Amino acid sequence: MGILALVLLVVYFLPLTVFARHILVLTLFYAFMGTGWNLMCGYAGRLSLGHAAFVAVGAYTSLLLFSHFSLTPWIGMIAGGLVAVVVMMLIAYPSFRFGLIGPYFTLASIAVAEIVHYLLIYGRDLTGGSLGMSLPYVKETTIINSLINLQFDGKEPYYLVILGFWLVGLLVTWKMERTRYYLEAIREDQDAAAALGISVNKNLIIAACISAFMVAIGGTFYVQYFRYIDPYSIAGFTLSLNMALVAVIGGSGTLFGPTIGAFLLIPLTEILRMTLGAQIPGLHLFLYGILLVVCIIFLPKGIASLPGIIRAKKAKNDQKPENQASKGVL
Amino acid sequence: MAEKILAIENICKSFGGLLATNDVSFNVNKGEILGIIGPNGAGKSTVFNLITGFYPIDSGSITYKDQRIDGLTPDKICHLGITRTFQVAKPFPGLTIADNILVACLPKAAKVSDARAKVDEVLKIVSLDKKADVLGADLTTLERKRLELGKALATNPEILLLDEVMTGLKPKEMDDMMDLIRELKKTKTIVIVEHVMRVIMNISDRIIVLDHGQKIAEGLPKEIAENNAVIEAYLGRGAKKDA
Amino acid sequence: MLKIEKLSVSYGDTQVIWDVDIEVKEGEVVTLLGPNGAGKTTLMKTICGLVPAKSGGITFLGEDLLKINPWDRPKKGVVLIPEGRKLFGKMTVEENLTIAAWKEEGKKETLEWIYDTLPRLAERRKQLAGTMSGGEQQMCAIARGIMAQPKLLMLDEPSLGLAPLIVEQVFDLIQKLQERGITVFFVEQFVEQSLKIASRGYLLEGGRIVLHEDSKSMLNNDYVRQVYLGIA
Amino acid sequence: MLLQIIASGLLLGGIYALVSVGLNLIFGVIKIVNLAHGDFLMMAMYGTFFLYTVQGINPYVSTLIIFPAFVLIGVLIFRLIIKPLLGKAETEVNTIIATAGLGFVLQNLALMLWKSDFRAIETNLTGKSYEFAGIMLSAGRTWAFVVCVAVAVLLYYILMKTKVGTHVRAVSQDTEAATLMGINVNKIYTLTFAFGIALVGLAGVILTPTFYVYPTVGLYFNTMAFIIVVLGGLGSFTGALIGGLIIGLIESFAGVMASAELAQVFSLLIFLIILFVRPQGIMGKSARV
Amino acid sequence: MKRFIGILMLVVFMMVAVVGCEKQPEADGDKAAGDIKIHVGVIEPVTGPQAPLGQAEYDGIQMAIEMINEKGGVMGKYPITFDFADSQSDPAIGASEAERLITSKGVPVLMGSYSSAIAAAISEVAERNKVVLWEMSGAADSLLLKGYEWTFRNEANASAWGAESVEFIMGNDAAIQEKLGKSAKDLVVAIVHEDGPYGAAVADGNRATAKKYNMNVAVDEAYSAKSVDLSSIILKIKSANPDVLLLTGYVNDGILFNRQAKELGLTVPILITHSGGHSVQAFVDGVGKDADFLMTVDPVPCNPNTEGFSAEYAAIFEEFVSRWTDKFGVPPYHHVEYRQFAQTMLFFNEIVPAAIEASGEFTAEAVAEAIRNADIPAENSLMGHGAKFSTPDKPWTDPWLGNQHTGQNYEARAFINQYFDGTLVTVWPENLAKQEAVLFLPAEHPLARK
Repeated sequence: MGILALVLLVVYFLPLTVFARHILVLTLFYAFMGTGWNLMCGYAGRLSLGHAAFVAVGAYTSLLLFSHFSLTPWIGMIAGGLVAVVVMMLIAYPSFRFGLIGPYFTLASIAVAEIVHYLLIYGRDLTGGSLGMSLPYVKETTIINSLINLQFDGKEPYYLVILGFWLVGLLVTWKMERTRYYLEAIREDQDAAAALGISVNKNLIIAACISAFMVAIGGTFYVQYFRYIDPYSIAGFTLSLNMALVAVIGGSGTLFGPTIGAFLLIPLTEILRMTLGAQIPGLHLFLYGILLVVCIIFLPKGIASLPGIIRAKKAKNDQKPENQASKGVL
Repeated sequence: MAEKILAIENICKSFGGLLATNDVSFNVNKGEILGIIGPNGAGKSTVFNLITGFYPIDSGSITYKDQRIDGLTPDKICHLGITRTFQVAKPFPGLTIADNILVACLPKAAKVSDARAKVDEVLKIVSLDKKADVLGADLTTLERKRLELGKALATNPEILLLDEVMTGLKPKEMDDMMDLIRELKKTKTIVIVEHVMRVIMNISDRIIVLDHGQKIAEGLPKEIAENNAVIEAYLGRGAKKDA
Repeated sequence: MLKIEKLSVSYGDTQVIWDVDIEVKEGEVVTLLGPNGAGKTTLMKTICGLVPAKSGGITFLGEDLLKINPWDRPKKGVVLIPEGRKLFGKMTVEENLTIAAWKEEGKKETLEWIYDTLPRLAERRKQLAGTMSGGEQQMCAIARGIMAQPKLLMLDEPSLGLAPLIVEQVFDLIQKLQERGITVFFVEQFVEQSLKIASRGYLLEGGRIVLHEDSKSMLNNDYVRQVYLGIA
Repeated sequence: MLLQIIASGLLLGGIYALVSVGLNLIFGVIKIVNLAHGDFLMMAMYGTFFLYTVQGINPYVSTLIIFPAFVLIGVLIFRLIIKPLLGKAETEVNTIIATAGLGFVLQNLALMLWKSDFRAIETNLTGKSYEFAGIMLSAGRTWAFVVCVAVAVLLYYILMKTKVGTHVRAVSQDTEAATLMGINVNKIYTLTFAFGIALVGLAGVILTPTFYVYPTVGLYFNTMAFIIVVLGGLGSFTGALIGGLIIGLIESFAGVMASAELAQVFSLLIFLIILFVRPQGIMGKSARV
Repeated sequence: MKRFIGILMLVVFMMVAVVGCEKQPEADGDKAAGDIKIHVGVIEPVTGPQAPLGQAEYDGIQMAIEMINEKGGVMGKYPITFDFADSQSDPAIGASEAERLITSKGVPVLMGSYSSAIAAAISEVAERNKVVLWEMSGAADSLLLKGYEWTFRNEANASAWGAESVEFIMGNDAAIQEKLGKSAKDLVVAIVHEDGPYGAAVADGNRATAKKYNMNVAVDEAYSAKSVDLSSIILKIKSANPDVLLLTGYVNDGILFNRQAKELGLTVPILITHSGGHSVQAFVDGVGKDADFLMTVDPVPCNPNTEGFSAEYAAIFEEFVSRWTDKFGVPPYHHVEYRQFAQTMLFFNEIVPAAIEASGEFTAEAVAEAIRNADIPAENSLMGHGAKFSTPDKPWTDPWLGNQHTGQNYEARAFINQYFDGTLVTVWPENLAKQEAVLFLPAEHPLARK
């Protein structure tokens, strides 16, 4: 992880175009979101396709606090995270209590996100309805004020911020080693886990809450970075799906899976849109869809499982005289 | 008289209309091996499920060291010191054997590293040390049994509830297992549900016989072997259970 | 009739069946004994194609069974009544029975025979299979197998979880099958009872056949007596 | 007025039910979540549209073309995408992701082929209604309702009374036992998937005269279809019908009594509550998966 | 783990290589007049739910640029080039693409962007990067209430459309008195709108103006344009039995509303829709003859009397109609394509030349300055109204809601067009009207009150 952070810090100093930096920020953003998603949905195996609800709750909370009370987003994001945790508890507790698993949990999560989406539109007096809200633009002269308001003119500071978030996210996941093991055990066999003294509901709820908290913080970053949110983009199905996609394609239930997925998918979508989006409408998303399907069929455990597969292949090949090169796979 | 560590009093449990456990009472004494026998469907596993909190009891009480434990969740009961194995072994299929054991060590370990340190030791006890990196899903039934026992041991329980751990073992292995259980008896109390008569008669300090959800006999192995009700209900049907 | 040669089976990297040779002749009742985890169920499943073989061969009436799709094997006459019955719980008894009858010819007669032999099932023909008692379910499962008009009927622990009285009925039924001209190959826990109705027995331990004798000698075999009959 | 609200709600429910029947079949038997469900609906609507505008084929007649065509498409999709994913630990997640990808493919294929324009057709039923004791019944929706009931009855008959239907039910309950009984599970899965897709196709055909089509029209039916399937109970077609009708009524009443904007929130909340207290759905018999 | 990190690093560098290699845009520095390169960015949603109209808008923009370039470009000598980006109907992607056009393509001007939500997201980016956003279709008022310096809107804001319809009714007091036997201000009004930013803003205008005249607003309802059923709202309208229905929606819900209204037997004497859904070809295709006699309030006179334009613009209009008809088979008498064409034309024919003449360059600053100083007479704009823009120093306060708009063309107004034989014709105001308005739905219309 240290090496990784170092590499990404080096990238910071490379003379990149603004857009390349923008893609890096987006990539790290999704790597962070995927990591948050992964905690509950990957390790504990409760597939949520409604995590955008928590992103939205976090984003709107910190934005409302900022625009009405000029509260710094740093505190706002904590507040947003806490509100998201409360919302998560409302759904997670009954879900786990009533043992909702499999597609039922997924559908419940979609329903929750839809409800949040509709309520954001309906509460237009507070949230601006479907037009969304803009972040009040504070022109700052000092770095300190920029930092307090988490508003910068260039991309670089955002890059550092999201790099930090992502690192913290990874670190939190990494540090939660015990809980991770518990969650995996619960995913694999709930009864067996309980018999070993693992509190199923407690651990699930911990995972769900941290997960919600993390993506809610991501929501605040989203606000500060795009300076504009609306229910469609922040509580919509696309965002939920994207979080799941980076994690699943990368390898859900692994520490680096979501990051790997984000580093593959996000630049890819951007590049596809950049090169093909203006030519034939729809071609880029068409290809993206095909890629997803192919990826899932051939790497059902995600890209993170690739080294294992290669190793297994190699082990088999080593028994035979010819030794195949395994580098060409990526 | 030995010190009573677990008291089961008048527990009843029914599923739908079927009375799975009907007014069963017995005590477990500290440091003993208590055998529970009975034909298939007699309610042996149900008793385990009730003690460990997987099913709520309909009536009656379960007391462990002066503390009522009926109504507690399985994980809390495990924390108090009662761990069970499952008749149909439940490995975590997606985890390696080492991780399976690690997960079991964790709840009672202060640090993850402590738990990790304990894994090898447990693996050796159940002779799975050579399979540490194999996934739980890829085990044979026999290995699953061993893993099941290993996981239960890893929680370091005071009372160990073993549900048919002998099944599937060869005579030599059975002897080893019996030695192991006798060894465990030095530090733990063991309740064992078993089919293999040779084992149960050899190893148990006391035996309880269940039939159709009711306790029909209780006593020393010798007494049980001579008990008419037991012979009629269980042993006397011409065929003994193989394993 | 059924000939298994040098059969090996593995799950993933773990081999569970090692070079097993078994032969069942037409009209015979053969039992496969062994402790749990020995690979009995796996062997049964392999014969039916639910588990792929790693190496070796299975021929049935001279035909290579491994080349036939699992779902076509019943049509060749090989039918397994699986462990745990696996009835279609949300279907009626009659639906469960008729679903297996892939052949119209003889279907009615077989059904009548079943209802004659097992009057309980006739009474409950319209009841959902999942709501019956364990014994009734087991009878229904065997009956379902018979409906496929098999040449070779395999049973995996038909007595599992049944009350002793029912177990006897099950063994009675197995004997009746033989009278109907069905070859039977079954896995059992009740060693003594099994060997009484079977002509030959195989003992599977740790995925290998360790003993193969006719029933009488097996019953008198010291090892079997000691380990499986609890007679020292 | 009250009767009119009920009537409108029921007709809307009929449409919801019709759209969700195919999903119910696939979800109930193969136990996968097909996120591209609405996109198949969209493809069928385009098919109907072009058959009408280019060939002049009446939408109800084009069922005869769309239905078999969608059976073929269903077989193809199953073979190519679904089957490789089945029977693994990750099946559940991966089928969701794969069908989401398939959704992208279908939407954008439609976009590339037929442009993004809204397309709607006028038939002799469009905008017409039957008046019954002062209650106005939309002609198109009434027929959709009739078709929906007919499909539910027909499906019930097929599943309960025919050999294939029994096989489908057997497979949905226990694939292993079904194989042992000589049922080709793979074939039944293919058949179910194809038939499920074809039923979505049918729904698309029936919807076209009262609706409009554009590449992402399916998105709006997706969530609703899932809600109804779960609400009604897996594999229960009477359940799907009743679920659809309930949601239709809720939306109709909520729309008039409260606000049209909140109508969906109400149905989603009801859905969540049902999910918690009765996960097997209103009519379903099986418990949690 | 090490291998993972290796793979990750590889991917990072792969990505950096692909994206990072793009050249930094050359700064548009001081150049000789001949070197002026007119390069802009165009953002429209051509995929996703908003694609149907987004594509039509893009077509309108392309046609305007094509026509100008055929004449040698801006001022006859500077050909226009543009980079196009697809916002995928998603504000976040719109913002992201705007970012890309600005930073890696170096465009000083962005044009677009279809929906108000996407416009809001893009205007943020424009503001931060100090690039002009020439917004041609995001009509919601709130877009320009934030004091932004770099976003400009030439067309009327959405609430002005809503105000226009009520004013139009008030202006027809005599006819109403005659037909309905009550004065215009005693009419029972139903306001129904989709709940998006644009629908809500139009309804704000409806509501505020109706309130001004003390009208009786019996129904005031929002619905989601995604809805697959509008029967509950139609039943609500039906039971209120209004004299005037002011309807705002998109195409799909517009078609659905029409069909369900017919099915449920809704009738109303006066029906005024506010463009978006009703003033597009797809709507006519969808409802056929039912479109006839519907009035739509649009920010452009869709099929005006060209005597209101200068000779040059009258000719451009004629050419546009014939070209479009040749290319797409139907005339462009609908607001989406026309609006984009007219405003693109205005921008390159009036604004950009002024900028080049004033500062000798095509930069964001020059263009913004030209817009701020613009005073374009109505006859030189195909929009049918003149152009003068408010600025943060001199905001414009709209008379019905009292909001302060910056970057808004305060000369802008809305127009009323009406369908006759499937074609929209401008009926209001009089100087651009081609035909006289038919205020009450005639008996042959299915929604007419008998």
